[in-house]
Order: sequence, then C-alpha cells, then structure tokens
Amino acid sequence: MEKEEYLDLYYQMVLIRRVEEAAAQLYQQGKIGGFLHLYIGQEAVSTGLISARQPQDRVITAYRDHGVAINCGIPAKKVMAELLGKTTGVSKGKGGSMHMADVSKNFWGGHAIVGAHLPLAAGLALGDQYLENDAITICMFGDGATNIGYFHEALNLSKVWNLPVLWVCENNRYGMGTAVERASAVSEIRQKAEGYCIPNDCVDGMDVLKVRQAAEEAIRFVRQNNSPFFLEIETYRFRGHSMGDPERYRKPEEVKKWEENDPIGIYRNHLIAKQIASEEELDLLDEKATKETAEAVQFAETSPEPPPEALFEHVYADVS
Amino acid sequence: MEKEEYLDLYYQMVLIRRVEEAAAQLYQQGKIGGFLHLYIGQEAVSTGLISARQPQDRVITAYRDHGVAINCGIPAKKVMAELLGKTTGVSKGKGGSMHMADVSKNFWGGHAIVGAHLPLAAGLALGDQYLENDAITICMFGDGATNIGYFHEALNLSKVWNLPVLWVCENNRYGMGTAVERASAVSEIRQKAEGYCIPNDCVDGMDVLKVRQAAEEAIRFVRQNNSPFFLEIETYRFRGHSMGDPERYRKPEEVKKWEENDPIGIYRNHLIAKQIASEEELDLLDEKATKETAEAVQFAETSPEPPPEALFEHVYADVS
Amino acid sequence: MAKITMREAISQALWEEMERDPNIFILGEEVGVWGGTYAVTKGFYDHFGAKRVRDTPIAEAVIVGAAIGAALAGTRPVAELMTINFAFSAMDHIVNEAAKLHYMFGGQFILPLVIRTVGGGGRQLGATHSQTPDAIFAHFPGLKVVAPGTPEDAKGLLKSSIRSNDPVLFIEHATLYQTRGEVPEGDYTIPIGFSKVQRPGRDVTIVTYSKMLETSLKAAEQLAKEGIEAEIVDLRTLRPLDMGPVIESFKKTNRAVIVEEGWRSFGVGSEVASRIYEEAFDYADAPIQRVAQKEVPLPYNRNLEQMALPQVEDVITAVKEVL
Amino acid sequence: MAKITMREAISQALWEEMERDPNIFILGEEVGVWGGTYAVTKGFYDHFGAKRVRDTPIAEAVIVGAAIGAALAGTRPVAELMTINFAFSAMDHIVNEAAKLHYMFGGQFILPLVIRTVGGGGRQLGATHSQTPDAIFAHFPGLKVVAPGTPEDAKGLLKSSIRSNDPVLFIEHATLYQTRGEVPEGDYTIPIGFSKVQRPGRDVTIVTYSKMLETSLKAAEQLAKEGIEAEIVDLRTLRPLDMGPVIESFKKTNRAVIVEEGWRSFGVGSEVASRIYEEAFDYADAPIQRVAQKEVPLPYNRNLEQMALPQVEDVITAVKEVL
Ligand SMILES: Cc1ncc(C[n+]2csc(CCOP(=O)(O)OP(=O)(O)O)c2C)c(N)n1
Ligand SMILES: Cc1ncc(C[n+]2csc(CCOP(=O)(O)OP(=O)(O)O)c2C)c(N)n1
Ligand SMILES: [Mg+2]
Ligand SMILES: [Mg+2]
Repeated sequence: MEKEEYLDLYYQMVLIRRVEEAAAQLYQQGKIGGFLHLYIGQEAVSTGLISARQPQDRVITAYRDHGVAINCGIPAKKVMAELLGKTTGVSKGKGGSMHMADVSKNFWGGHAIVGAHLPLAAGLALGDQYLENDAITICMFGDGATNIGYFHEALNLSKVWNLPVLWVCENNRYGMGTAVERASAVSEIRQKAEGYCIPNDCVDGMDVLKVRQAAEEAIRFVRQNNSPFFLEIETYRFRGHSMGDPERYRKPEEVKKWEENDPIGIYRNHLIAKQIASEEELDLLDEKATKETAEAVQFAETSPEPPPEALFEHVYADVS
Repeated sequence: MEKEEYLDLYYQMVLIRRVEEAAAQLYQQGKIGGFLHLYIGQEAVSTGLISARQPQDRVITAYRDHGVAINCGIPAKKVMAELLGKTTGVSKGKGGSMHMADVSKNFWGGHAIVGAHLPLAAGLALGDQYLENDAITICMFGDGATNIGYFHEALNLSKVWNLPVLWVCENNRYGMGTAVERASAVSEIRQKAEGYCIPNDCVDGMDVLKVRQAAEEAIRFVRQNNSPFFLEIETYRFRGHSMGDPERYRKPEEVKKWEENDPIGIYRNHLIAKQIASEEELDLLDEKATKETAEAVQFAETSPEPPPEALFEHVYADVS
Repeated sequence: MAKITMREAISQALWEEMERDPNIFILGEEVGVWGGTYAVTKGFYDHFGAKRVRDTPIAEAVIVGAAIGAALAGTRPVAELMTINFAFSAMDHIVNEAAKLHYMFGGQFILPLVIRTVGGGGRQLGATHSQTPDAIFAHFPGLKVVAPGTPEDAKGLLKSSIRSNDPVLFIEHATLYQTRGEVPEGDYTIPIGFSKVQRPGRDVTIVTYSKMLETSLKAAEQLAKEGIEAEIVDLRTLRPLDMGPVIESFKKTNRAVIVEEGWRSFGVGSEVASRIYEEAFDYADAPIQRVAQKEVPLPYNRNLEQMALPQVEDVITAVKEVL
Repeated sequence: MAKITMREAISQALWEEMERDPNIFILGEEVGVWGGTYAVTKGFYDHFGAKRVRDTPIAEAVIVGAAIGAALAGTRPVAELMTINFAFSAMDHIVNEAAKLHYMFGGQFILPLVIRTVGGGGRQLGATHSQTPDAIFAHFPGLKVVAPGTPEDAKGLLKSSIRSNDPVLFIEHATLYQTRGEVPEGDYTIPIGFSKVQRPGRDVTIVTYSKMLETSLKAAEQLAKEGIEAEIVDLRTLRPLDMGPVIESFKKTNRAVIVEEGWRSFGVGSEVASRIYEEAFDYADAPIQRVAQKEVPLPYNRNLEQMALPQVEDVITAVKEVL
C-alpha cells in the first residue's frame, strides 16, 4: 500500500468522525430532523471494507449510512446537505439521514427497514451476474438484522444461485438496546453463515487495516468464485443507537472500555509507530477534516430548500 | 409396546391411505373443491410422530393435514365431512382440506400459508411455558417451508426463549415441483438447525417404528429441557403435490422406486416377520379401514350443508 | 378528572390490565430494558419482570405469530410493533392468520390479541417511516382496528381491546403522545366500535380520527371565530365502523368534510363518504370533501413533508368549500 | 383478430417481450420446470432456459426484493407471486421498497419491475387463498396497479407494464384464465392508467374491473332484455385511477353501480363512488350502489362462498335499486 493510501484511510475516518459530531450538534439545534444514527466508533469498518472494493462494486447498507456514504466517495457536503434536507443533498433532500444513495458512486443506499435491503443486495448481485458484469455487491447490516426473515431468504438465495455478494455483518453488540445474545440463538454471528454453507470470516473492526485485509480476501473470493461470502466485523458504537437513546441497556464503564479502543486512535498510533506518517502530517489531516466539515455545514446551511414542485417529482419515472 | 398399540399404528396408516384414496375419488367427482394435498406415502411420518405425544401436547401442521388430523384422533367422518364442506366437518365446512383443526384433540390446524404456522407454533409453546403447562408443541412442515423467513424467525425465537417446541421437517424431497437442492442452500435439512444451536436428528420416515422411536426421544428432550429440538424425517409423497399436478419435475421411475418403499407394506411385513400379528389379523384391519372410510364418505355425503346464517357466524368471537 | 398525556393514558391502561390479569403479557422490540421506544412501557420491566415484559428479536412476523399462538394457548398477549411501517413485515400474520383463524376453524377457539403500534408522519422520518396506512388494515374482516385521538379514549379503548376475545390492531399516533386530556379516575372501559361527537356544531360535519382530531378541533376553533360551527365526529374505531353518529350529524348539517392523515385514494375518507351518501343521500347539500395526505411517499424535507400532510388550513378550506 | 384465452394472451405478452429484450427475465415459484402454477409460463423454461426463467425457493420477500435489486442493476425482471394471498409475505418489499425507492432517492434510478400475481375467489380455496385485496395495494403512491378483465387488455397492458420504468403490480384473476376474447395480431400495447367503456349504454353506469367485468357484462345482457341499457366502464388500472370515462358516462346516465370482487369496506368501490360524487355531484339522481364481497373471510363450503361473492343477480338488483 502506498503512503497516500494509508493517509487516505486515516483522512476518511477522521472526516466521518467530524461529520458525525457536527451532525449531532445540528440535530440538537433542531436543524436536522427525523432519526439520526451516528457511526462514531465504527469508522474503521466501512473505511477498511470499502477501500477494498473496485469502483464497479456496489455498496448497500442500512440507515447508519453517513460514514458509508463518505467512504463511497460522496462529498461530505452532499451528505450534510441531505441531513439538512436541502436540494443539494445526495437524495435531493427527500431521503434524509436514513435514506442516502448515490448511484454515480455505486452507493445504493441507505435503507431504513431492518434487514429489508438484504434481498435487494441479492438482487443487485443477480443483476450483475445476469448482465455478466465483473462486479460484486457489498451488503452491510447490523447484528440485529440477522434475526429477521429477510436475512434468511436473502442468504439462502445467494447460495442457491451463487450470487456474487459479500454479506457484511457489523456486529456492534446491540440492536438498539438488545444485546446480541438476548436476540440471537448464536452470539458469534458468522456461525449463521454455516446454515447456508456460505464461507465466512470474522475480523476486528476497530483495526482498519485488518478490516481492509479481510475485505480484500473476501471480495477476491466472491469475485473469483462468483458466489457469496460472509464477513462478520466486530465493532462497537460509542454513541446511543440514535439521538435520544436513554442507554439503559449498557453500563458507562462498558462504553468507556470500548472508547479506549478508538479505531482512529489505534490507527493513528500505528501510522506513527510504523513511521508511515508523522504526528504533524496527521494533525494536518485532522485540520483538513475539520475544515471540510465546516465547509460542508456551511454549504448545507446556505443551500436552497427544495422547491414546492419537488413534492410531486419522482413519484414515478415514466412521464405519461 | 403392547400388541394393541402395534396394531393401532397399522390401522391408522391404512385408514389414512383409504381416506386419501376416497378423497381423490370424490375430488374427481367434483364433490371436493379447492386444493387437495394427499398424504399417501407419508403416513408413517405423522403416525409414528403423533403416537409418541402425550394428550396435552399440541400438534400443528401445514395444508397436507388429513393424515395428521386422523392421527390426532379426529374421526375419519369429520375429516371427510370437512372435505365435503359439510356442517359436521371438523371446521364446520368453513376450512376445507387445508384448514382442519380440532382443539379438543389438541390439533391446531391445518395452515395453508407455507411456513406461517411456525411462528404460531413458537407461540403455542410460549403459551404453555407461560402458563407452566406440562405440554409441548409439535410443529410439522415441509422441506420447502424451511426457506421462508418465518422459519428463521420462529427457530431463532424458540432457541432464544427456550420454548418447548419440537420442529419436525417432513422432507419429501420436493416443494411442489422444486427439488430440495434447487431451493435450499443445504440439502440435509437438519443442518439448518445448527444455525440456531438447536439439537437435531434425522430419521427414515418410511419406517413407522423408527419414526416413533426418534419422536419419543425428541419429545422427551423437549419436555425435559424445556427447549426446542429439530427432527428431520425423510419421506416421499407418492402422488402429485395436489390434484392436477403435471409432475414434470420427477421421473415415473423415481416415484416407482419409492413406492416399493411403501410405509404400510414395510410395517405390515415387519409385523408378520416379528410375529406380532398374522396376515389374517391385518387383513381384518384393512377391511375395517375400508369400512370406516366408506362410512365416513356416507356420513359426509348425507350430512347437511351449513345453513346460510353460518356465513356470518364466527367472524368475531365477541358478541357485541 | 385528572389531566394526563396520551402516553400516560396508554401506559396506565396496560399497567392496570396487567395488574388485573396475570395472563396478560407484553412482547415486542425494546419494550423491556429500554422501556419502550416511545416510553410507553417505561418501568414495566422492573415491575412485572422479564416473563411478562418480553424483549424480542427484530422479527415482526414472529412477534405477531408467536402472540397469536400464545393467545390460542390461553394467554392474552399484547404485542407491540414499534411502528406501523414495520407491520408490513408481519402483514401475513395480521391479515391471513390473526384475522381469519377464528372463522376458518368454525369458531373453535378465541384469539384474544392486541397488536399495539404507532403510525403517523410529521417527524421527518422519510418515506419508509412515516406512514398512516390504517385503511388497509381496516379492509380485513376478522380484525378490529382502533385508533384513538384522546387520552380518555385511548385508555378506555385499550382496556376494551385487551379484554376483547378478538384480534385488535391498536394504532397510536407518534405525535399525540404528549397531548393532554382529562381521563376518568379508576377503571373504565370504552367499547370498541362506537364513533363519538367530540365537538358539537350545526353547520358542517367533520369526520375524523386519531391525530387529525386535534387538527380538526383547531380548524373548528378558527371557524367558530367566523361563526361557523363544525360538529366533529371521531370514528375512534375503523373496523367495525360506526356510522351512526356520522349520519345523525350529517342529517343535521347536510355537509361533511372527512379529515384523515393517510393518502386519499382508497383511504378512510373514501369509505366514510361512500357510506354517508348511501345512508343519507337526500341530505347532501354539497359534495363531501376529503382532506388527506398528498399522494406521494412522504419526503424528509420539513417543508415538503408539511405540504404533503393535511393542515388546519386545509380543513378550513374544505369546510368553506362545502358551505 | 384471433380469439384466444386470457392465459394465452398473458403468455404471449411475456413471450414476445422476452424475445424482444434479453434483459427481461422471470423469477418466481414454479415458473420454470413446472411451467407455472396456472400454466402461463408453460414452455418458457425449455425455450428461454434456466437463466431467464428462474425457479425460486418459497420466499416471497426475496422474490420481490431480489427483483427490485436486479431492476436497479439494469435488468427488467418479471417476478411472479403465485397468488396475491402470498403477496402479504412480500408486503414490505412491495410497498416500502418498490413503491418508494425512486422517490426517496430523488429519482436517481429507475425501477422497471413487474410483479405478476393472481387474485380472486370462487374456487373453494378457503379464507387464506381466496382474497381480492387489490384496493390495499392501490393505496400506495409509487406503485402502479393493473388488473385487466379481457385478453386484449391483459396482453396490451402486460406489455406496457414490462416496458414501464416503474414498479407495476399486475393482478390476474384465477377464474379468468379460460376466458376467451379477440386480441389484435402482432405487437401492440395498451397504456397503463386508462379506463375503458367495454359496453355502451344509456341508463346506468356500471364501474368494474377484472373478473367482475364478466359478471357485469352478464348482468347487462339480462338487463337489456328488460330494456335497461347499462354502460360498463372497466377501470383496468387501479393506480393511477382514470376517472375520465367514468365521469363522462355518469354525466350521461346519472346513476352508477360499482362492482368489485373484494370486500366492500375500504375497497375499490368506496374510492370510485367518492370520486364520482366529488366530480359529478350535481349529476347524481340516486345513491350510487356498491356490489362487493360480504365482509367475512371467504369460507370453503361452496354455497357459503358463492353467497359471499358478488353474483350476476346482485348486480341486477343494485342496478334496479339506482333506477
Ligand atoms: C423491520 C424493522 N423493525 C424495527 C425497526 C426499528 N429499528 C431501527 S434500527 C433497529 C436496531 C437494528 O440493530 P442492528 O441491526 O444491530 O443495527 P445497528 O443499529 O446496531 O447498526 C431497530 C429495531 C426497523 N427500522 N425495521
Ligand atoms: C407463502 C406461500 N407461498 C407459496 C404457497 C404455495 N404453495 C403451497 S404448497 C407449496 C410447496 C410447499 O412445499 P413443502 O413445504 O416442501 O411441503 P410439501 O407440499 O412437500 O408437503 C407452495 C409453494 C403458499 N401456500 N404459501
Ligand atoms: Mg447492532
Ligand atoms: Mg416437500
């Protein structure tokens, strides 16, 4: 890996962190509505994962999607504008936090019904297989999503039809307030893949390089075999499920322990220890991220609201 | 096992066979409407299985339910009357072939949406657990049903909550015209139970005594551990999926090979070889079954149609 | 009478019923440790324990399906679907199982089941999380569909729903939880299936329910300033639908506006308008107006979302249209 | 013009479209080796092969969900749900995904998807297998809902549905497959969203669609013997709903009967009646009548089932009621 790439991973993670922090503030100011699910703590997951994809590979995820959007190459300002419901937002202000997509970046959303995007992912992969595209689909979802029927139907079909899809479970230990073991018959989520004979792996999601490496191998497997692979990524969200989570289900000490495992801190230390980058270089990137975030907020705040006509646009694609 | 019990198993199997044959005829005569799914070939499955239950144990199954109903102790005439839509039918003529139930026999139906009764079964078991009843629920379903989301949600919940339910998959190799391996990522269905850490077993469904023994062990496990067990029973249906199946999906030779494995023939030979019963005794039972079936048909044909008022009865239980 | 919030009213109904009958239990996502996404079951887990307040996996079909089974087995479950948008994931179990089992098996058993859920838009949750599809559930015979608009009705109707031996879909509204209203002391029930005049008037009949009762009441207040007295009939229950008070009012006012939050087409207003014409055709002095959601998936942007949702002004305009 | 069955018409539309565009493929339960439960895709598997005629597991959510994804990826899937009763098991994917994605993401992509399914009662299949819940799908903006009543319309509308860039729920009727009708030679399409007068008349307007077109035509024939000439407007599409020909006819006849197979409450008739009154109030000479299914889960017994379903006599009675 080139130095530039190392720094790019770092920059993406810091940018996500800054954007999420800014979003939390804007939410408290009432400028963002609806639900807001922050990615803080999980940055290494999608950063490592998506850094391993080819541009033709599709990405699809759940509602915790701001970080994923940024990793897919969507400018922070378009993410921020969407959060503020502006016409310059990635979904033109119609989707909001939970529903971001950018087809030009092969990012297919942003889906808010838990697990419902897994069948869609199977279908994206089916489409590529049908059209003989050299592309795979990367589908991210939470631990909680593995208990709904959609998971079962999608995984089964992906194996029966040998679809080129990489199933990625972000196991952050909780689905809202429900700990994995209170909701799932198996706590090691990858074990579920065995029930479908889908090869699988598990990786530490706080270490971006480990994630990247596991993702590279998994993606290679899917591409070469034209068949599914299952990757569990162990992580933790430092904030509540969404804004306004009473967090009665976990102890502050537990959160604190995990925060010591900050994926950005870990990676920063690694870069310095391995002499890949200097403190100063990284500080500069931190500043750049802060600046880009501020610009994104500025851009979003000064962007226009969608015009009233927008309400009736895009209900259907056909004009007649 | 007492001789009487041996003979009873035999009689049940023969009676089911005769009833199904009579039903097929009545269907061809246009006296039975709707869909008719025959149990011919699978008699040993529910006969062995249900013979192992206690009266307080609940049974629930799919639309291929005539045999199961008879094994639960519902008189053949009430089954036949239901097939003819008569008011004396087990569901008062309102359910038909696919929707038979008799609560007094702890038979909870007869459900025609594939897999949808598995969540109900989890709930029946939950109810017994909640009320501290010493009862378990036996839930039967086909191989095809293991691919729908309901299966996943129900099995997972049964393990997370340790519900006293025995999951019984009747693997007859096909869901309509789709062979197991064309629809399911795993062909050995019991393997799916592993994905939920549910202990499991597989048994030859053409041998009623083997089924009974496996069922006894499985039921004991569920009762003692107050937690689920999964039993796969390998079988085959000799007739089409329902009346009017073009049967393009399997070769006559395959069917013929299986028919040589007739569960009634196998058991009959066993009883004679082990000198449990004589040819003559069994012939008498055959005659008795023929007679009971004829009486059932007679009863059904001469029973009254439901009165017009019945249309509006039982939409709600509350009177107001 | 005490003035309490809708949230408190619903919470009280649940609490009191659970105290009364040990066979009642709650199951659903985050109903326990979290205390309910809308805090309705806050404190229940500590008081009633994990057996009676059961957190489930995210698996709506088995939440409803298991509740049905448990009801058949002799308990009285109250299943919570976090929002009505997730009820689609349990659709089969609601309309093909809960609504049909009693009938299909010739009335052999009862199915005492309440499915509590939360509908409505206006909180910028986007298209998948903001729906008011009440009408589609009301389409199915065998199901009862209740959607109260005041704390008093919510408490009384929820108690009746829990005591009912039939499956009831009980639809709460996400933006009504803070609404306050007077509630009788002690135990009381309000029977399912009765509409109610929530505001008397002589000039026009407004038929509405749930959140739109609030909107309609506001509109009526403003109209009153102009000397227009609207009578407001709150349906409270969509199935069975009680047209009695609606027809009575309409025969008096000869004009009606139906206000619902959901989409207009194939909605609640279509049924109510059709019924009014069927039962009081000769009394109609002007075409009945329907105020409803614009026919678009609800957008996230606040302005657009508000444009799409029925507003007080829309009700006023519609009333003036029929006068 | 050739006279062919509805089954042939639908089958031809699929076949010809698949020949035309290699990006079209079929997926669903038993569509391949079996040849389609209703034999609509008989011969397709042998001709087009396993890639384009795909048997699926019994898993309705992923059938629709995967079809959505494949459509997003650039193909044009035709998903088959064996019957509309199983569409509830895919409800979320139909109404929360297919109907909303285009809008929610600001129109970034198209979603060319047809979901073919089969509705209707009358074959003694019991409550879970006999429904006509068309109205509830038509409630959702973003979805198109088509339900043809003649072979000509079926073929032309299915072709339009396949060529549409929007998700279309295409509802066939189980007891219409044998119905014969004239169909134009060669390739033709009928645009989605247009009602059609299927029988001219001057005395009363019958509004109907799908199977009930047949029932209404029979009623009209009998009425004609008594000198009553009914004009029959076939909706053909439930969303978008084209009221033009309905209103035009009503302004002429001043009387209407709406005939649908599904339940009356919150059904198709409610919407159509409301719209007629809204758009032609002054033309109404009598209360519009709705003929629909009795409000019970459909029973198995043949007599009871027939009692519950709308019959030719019911239409005649309703027509006489409005005259
Ligand atoms: C079908 C459905 N049920 C319930 C919800 C409400 N809900 C939103 S997020 C969530 C928890 C999901 O947990 P997980 O999959 O672990 O993802 P995480 O939030 O941890 O990233 C729930 C229950 C929903 N959106 N969709
Ligand atoms: C949800 C649903 N989808 C489709 C059907 C149609 N259908 C009825 S039986 C059946 C096959 C079921 O196969 P299996 O579970 O193996 O049971 P078997 O018929 O072999 O006993 C199908 C597809 C249905 N009833 N419900
Ligand atoms: Mg999680
Ligand atoms: Mg089978």
